[in-house]
Amino acid sequence: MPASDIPPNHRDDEERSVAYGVKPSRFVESGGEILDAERCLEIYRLMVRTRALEERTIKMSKSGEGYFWVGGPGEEAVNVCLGLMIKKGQGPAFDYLHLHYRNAGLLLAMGMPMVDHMRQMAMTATDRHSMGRNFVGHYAIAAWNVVPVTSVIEVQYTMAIGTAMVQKRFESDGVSVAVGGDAGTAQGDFSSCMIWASRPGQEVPVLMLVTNNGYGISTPAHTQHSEEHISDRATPFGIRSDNVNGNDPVATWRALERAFNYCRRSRRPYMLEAAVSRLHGHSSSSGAARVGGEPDVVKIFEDQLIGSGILHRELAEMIRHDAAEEADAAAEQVATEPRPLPSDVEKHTYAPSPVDAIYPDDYTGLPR
Amino acid sequence: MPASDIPPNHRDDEERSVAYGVKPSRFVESGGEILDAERCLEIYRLMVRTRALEERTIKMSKSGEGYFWVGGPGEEAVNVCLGLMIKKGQGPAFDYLHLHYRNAGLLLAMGMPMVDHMRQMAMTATDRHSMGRNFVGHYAIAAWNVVPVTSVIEVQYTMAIGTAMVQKRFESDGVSVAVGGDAGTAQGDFSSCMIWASRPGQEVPVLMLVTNNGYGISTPAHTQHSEEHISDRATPFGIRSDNVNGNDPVATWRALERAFNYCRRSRRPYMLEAAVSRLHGHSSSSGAARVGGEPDVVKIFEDQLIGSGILHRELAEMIRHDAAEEADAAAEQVATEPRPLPSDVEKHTYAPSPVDAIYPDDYTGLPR
Amino acid sequence: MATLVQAVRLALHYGETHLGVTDIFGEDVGPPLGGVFTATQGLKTAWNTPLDERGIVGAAMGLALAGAKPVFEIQFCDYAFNMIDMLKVAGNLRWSSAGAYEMPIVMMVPTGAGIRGSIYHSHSYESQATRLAGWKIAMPSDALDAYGLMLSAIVDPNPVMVLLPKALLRVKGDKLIPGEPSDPAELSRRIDAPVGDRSNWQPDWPDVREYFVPFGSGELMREGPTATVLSYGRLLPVCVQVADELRQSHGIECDVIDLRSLFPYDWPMIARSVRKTGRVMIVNEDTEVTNFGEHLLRRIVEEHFYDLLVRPRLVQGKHLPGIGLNPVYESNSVPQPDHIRSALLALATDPA
Amino acid sequence: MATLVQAVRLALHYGETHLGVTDIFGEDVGPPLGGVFTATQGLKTAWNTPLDERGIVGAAMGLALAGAKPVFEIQFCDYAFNMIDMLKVAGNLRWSSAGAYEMPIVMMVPTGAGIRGSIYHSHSYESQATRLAGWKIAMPSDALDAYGLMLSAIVDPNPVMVLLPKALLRVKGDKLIPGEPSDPAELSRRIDAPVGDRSNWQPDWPDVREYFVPFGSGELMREGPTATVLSYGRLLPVCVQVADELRQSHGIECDVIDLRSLFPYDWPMIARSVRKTGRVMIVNEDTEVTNFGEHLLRRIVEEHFYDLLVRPRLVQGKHLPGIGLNPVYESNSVPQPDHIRSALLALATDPA
Ligand SMILES: Cc1ncc(C[n+]2csc(CCOP(=O)(O)OP(=O)(O)O)c2C)c(N)n1
Ligand SMILES: Cc1ncc(C[n+]2csc(CCOP(=O)(O)OP(=O)(O)O)c2C)c(N)n1
Ligand SMILES: [Mg+2]
Ligand SMILES: [Mg+2]
Repeated sequence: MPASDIPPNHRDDEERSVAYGVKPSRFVESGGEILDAERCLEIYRLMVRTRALEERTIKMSKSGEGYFWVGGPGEEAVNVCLGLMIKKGQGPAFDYLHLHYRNAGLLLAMGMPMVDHMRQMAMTATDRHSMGRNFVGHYAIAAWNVVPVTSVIEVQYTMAIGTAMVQKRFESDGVSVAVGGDAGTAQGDFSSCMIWASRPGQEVPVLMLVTNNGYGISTPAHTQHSEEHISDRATPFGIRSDNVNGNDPVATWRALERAFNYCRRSRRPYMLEAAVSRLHGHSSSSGAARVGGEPDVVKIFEDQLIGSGILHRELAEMIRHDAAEEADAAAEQVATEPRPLPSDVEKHTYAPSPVDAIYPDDYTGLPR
Repeated sequence: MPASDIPPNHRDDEERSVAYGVKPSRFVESGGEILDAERCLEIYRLMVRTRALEERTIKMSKSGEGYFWVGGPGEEAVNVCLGLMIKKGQGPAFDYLHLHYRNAGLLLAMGMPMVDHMRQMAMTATDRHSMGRNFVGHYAIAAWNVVPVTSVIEVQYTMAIGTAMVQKRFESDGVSVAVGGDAGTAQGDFSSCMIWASRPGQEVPVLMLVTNNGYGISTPAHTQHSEEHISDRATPFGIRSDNVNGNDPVATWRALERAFNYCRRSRRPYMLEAAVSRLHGHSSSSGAARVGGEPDVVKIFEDQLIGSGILHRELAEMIRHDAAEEADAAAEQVATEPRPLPSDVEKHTYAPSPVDAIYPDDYTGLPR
Repeated sequence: MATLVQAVRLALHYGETHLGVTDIFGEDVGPPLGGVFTATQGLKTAWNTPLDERGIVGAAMGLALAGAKPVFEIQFCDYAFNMIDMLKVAGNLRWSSAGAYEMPIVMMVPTGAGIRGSIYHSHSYESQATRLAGWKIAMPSDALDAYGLMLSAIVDPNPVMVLLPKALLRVKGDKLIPGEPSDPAELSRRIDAPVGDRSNWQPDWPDVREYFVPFGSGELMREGPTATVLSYGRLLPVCVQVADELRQSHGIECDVIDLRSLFPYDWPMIARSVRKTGRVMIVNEDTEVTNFGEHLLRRIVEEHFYDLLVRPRLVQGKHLPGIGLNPVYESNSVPQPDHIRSALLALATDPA
Repeated sequence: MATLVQAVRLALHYGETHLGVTDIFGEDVGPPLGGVFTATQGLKTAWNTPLDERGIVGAAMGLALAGAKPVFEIQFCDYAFNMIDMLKVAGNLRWSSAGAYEMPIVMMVPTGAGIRGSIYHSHSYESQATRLAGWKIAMPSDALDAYGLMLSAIVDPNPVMVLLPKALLRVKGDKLIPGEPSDPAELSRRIDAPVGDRSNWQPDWPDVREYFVPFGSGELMREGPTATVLSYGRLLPVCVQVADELRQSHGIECDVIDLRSLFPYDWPMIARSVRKTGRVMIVNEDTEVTNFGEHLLRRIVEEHFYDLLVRPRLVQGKHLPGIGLNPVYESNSVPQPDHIRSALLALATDPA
């Protein structure tokens, strides 16, 4: 499609595409939005890699290479699009990420190698996120402002207030992104985030992202929640909000783009709710088998791209194959890496302190 | 004003007045609402008694007859109107009251003698609410479903869910009324109440009442809260809500009446926010002196009643005088009542239990 | 024989059919799941809540205030630290109101390590729980006790917390619950929900009967003159096993007391044993600073100091921020059979 | 001399001018009030929060993660039980992330009884706090220590909680803070906000200087061969007074140790004294089941059992749901000077 064929209301997209260094020759239209082909392919490739990573990790939970699995098959579009928009770096000039446990795609899109994920699954000493201490997907990367994921549902929303305060002071365009599920919004912390982020004259750039998969473990959302959209809860606080079909990567990209643009420019909060699928149940505790009846965003996007002539079936096949190989290689690599030792148990409890007579360095057991 | 002079849109009021056994000869109009004269006088008298009780209690906190004072001067209209609407009794067929610490007027309107309030202030053994254990205004009356007031801000909203569930099951028209301040709505419990009370198909009759005095201790609401009306927070949950000027007893009466009617009939939640004054600061900790610049609802209503010819200045004087005497007499009475003894310290910790080998009756110190 | 979690389920069934339980609720407690550990499968009054522990406790308190009899589950005790203020209110409400109201709520909550639960499915809770004045705290170590303690929790008109040792939930008991079919396969067929679609499944409850383990009554699991071992919950069977081994290997015979009820605890049983043996070891897996075992030690030292022949031992979890997922963490921060064995041997053989 | 609360304020001033404190916040912490106990009057980085303790802790953690240096107040420790999960996260975040992040937050919180605070302004918190692995816990008993501990809390890159004894906040110290004007009236004129309108008031800060009380260092308040008294916070001055009285009346001389830092505690100082005296008494006002004093006793019994000449004593608050408003409640549930005196006399005179 030559540039002149672009409908006028998509012109800004063209400009953006040029800025991305993409020749704006092809676009995908979906959900009333449009996105250029190269970006779509990039997203697709990352989504496929994410899916391969998740599937290989699930396999590890069954083979004994690891124990517990939890992750985000079905949430690839939101995660990958988000990851590609992150202003990546350390400190308040960059975005902070307050995540939960379904964000592998986000990290892959930011550039995390698969092996970093696999090490946590395999509980190796080399696991950069937790030294084999935490469940898989509980990331912590200081260089990218990925603050440690904790299993406690929803506390990330309260921490995001603090990082966003510092970002606002620094007059950067950094945003604090907090991600959580739908059921978790019943915790008071979700409400705390709205109240604090919208204090009059003290608004802070928190992007509250709710991935609504319709369940909290076994409990259907519609049995516990009367809100038509969770994102409607933002309105009384004057917080702008939107909701999007997370199974539509194009629409998701655009919705996230608007959310980030708003937060970066206005230095105010924004809430986005994305409807997503949960393709393997809650976690390995419920078997982690593939469930039926849920739309599969990777398949949907693949069909869309093939249908619009951007992707060839063979290329898709190759991308999937490469991703699976990459995941296998990463799993294989970590299998032989060192495990933590008994002497590691107390490590990293305390940072060294000049004013501690007992623990000037790290923790060493009860005072003696 | 003869009945035929009543504007047509107030006809239902006439009917209601007849039901109350009041001859609908005179009315007060205010805030676009109308209320019959006898009801107004009843409310006025109770408001004056409440104010007298509060003022005498404040005096006790300064004279050493008691220690700490907290209460509701400025909130008399809301409290008294509420108290007159309560379906009073024990068990789920009646209303449950989940209060905070500014509700003397409510209890007086329900018929509590002043001396019951004074005993708690004087920390007597005869204090029916807490045996001299709790701060004044921390009521507990099982016969009237007044559940024990706790100083912990906002937990009453979560307990109201439970009593309302039982009320709904009993198919009574009982309502669970939860009352709290504006600042307290920042606690997650306020949000919990909305979520739980509006569960689809499981809605329960909780009347969430927020008395907005514009402050939490020293902190102005407008510095911490972006909501135009706190009651707007109900909307995303499909909870009906309203807000009213709590310094207008007529409007307050009507707003509460609508709220109760809705809860009693629909068996669903409702949120009402009342703007009120805080006439003596937060508590005796901040001196409890009368502060300037806040409208005084008792004075406003008195002027209104006098202005409309319902009340004579002399009668008002007399009502105030009687109320002060009543409060003095109650304070005097409790001064000589017995105080709790050292042997009372452990009493009422445990209810007797048939399955407890150590504490078959009450608590008696560590197991021996 | 029933597993511990089946025993809890049977107790809840008995509770809702004979003891007036009106509501059994919590996250994923109702259909379809019936609890992440299956404790509430097939119960007629079980229902799901929003993901909100504060709401759960508050709702329970309100239900109790209005005359209902609620039993609620907190999914893991690891998630029971955001509402301790409310547990405190539940514990003080009767006292604060000078007896105006009672607070007959039951909280049940899986606790402890041993299921490869990583940092947030391995916490212990007894040290936290025993600080809650006004509450009674129980912790069974086998199925029959779980049944009897749950029934006591239900009939007691005070707030009662039953700590369920996660790692023992699937362990079968060695005594039948009154009315339990003697064939465990039959029991399972009748009360365990099938895998897959359960929408038409109905349990076929056996006719279990009343059986109470009163609060404040421990159980003497093993008897012997040499030493006293105090424990409960997950590590109790380990203590019993270690005691049996030492009898075999060294001819050392010890009292092993299963506290069962942590507050109130069976002080007469403890005191009797300590007077007899003069050697005491307390074993639990909670972290060791301000640990409930330290309270028991204090009572013993304060009242039986001169009865003690040798220094008493506490075997507890390490004071650490968490229990990591790699097994090296748990085996080096939570007491293992080896630690317990060597501590007991040392205790028994210390020169007096 | 400065009062304890003035010392805290001076420390915060020093912190925000010299040690990089960026935010001092909490309910009513900013203008106009400057804290319900005036601890934060006139500070340039003090601000008010919504009435939301969970938000306060979360915001502090976020600020710290982004490189700020926050000090937050929880208005009363009685209201610090709805976010213990978050305190746990703050304590385990460095460990969980294998050192990826630090968590340099300071929590200060008034604790304990003694101000006629009734059920919800009389709780103690040390038994709760010392269970938080990854945290350091301090509790001053006088103004200079408050200053020195606050400064240490600020420079320490780990989460630190400073428990402020409510009842001592207005008590004047007997040692000058470095740089403090020697005339207390002058100090008050310069740093205490006037009653009434304060909108134009500015403090005139004295030029206070660096002074650290390191964590893990106790202070030997009195010295003597007969017995060891371990205490901290509100009851420490009572212990000192009782020890002085007993020296006067009975010629009994005791070590009185002010722990100051509850975790880590000064084990070398404790062990030295216990070895010397063989008689130990631990005094605090927290409730007595699973009490931090019981931990100290456990350490002593475990490591110095054979050094103990007589049975050790714990003097603690009663296990009760609350402390009632009528003074009869507090005087019969929290240790009083009389209890402490008779316990110490008995300890010192017990036949060995
Ligand atoms: C405070 C807390 N309570 C309970 C849990 C146990 N839990 C883990 S995930 C989960 C469901 C979360 O549902 P949702 O927020 O919708 O996220 P999803 O898993 O569906 O993405 C629960 C109850 C927890 N981790 N934290
Ligand atoms: C959980 C909790 N945090 C803090 C406090 C201390 N406190 C008592 S009253 C109050 C302010 C309440 O303000 P608001 O909710 O507006 O009610 P008001 O007193 O103005 O009627 C605070 C912070 C408390 N009682 N409970
Ligand atoms: Mg979900
Ligand atoms: Mg207010």
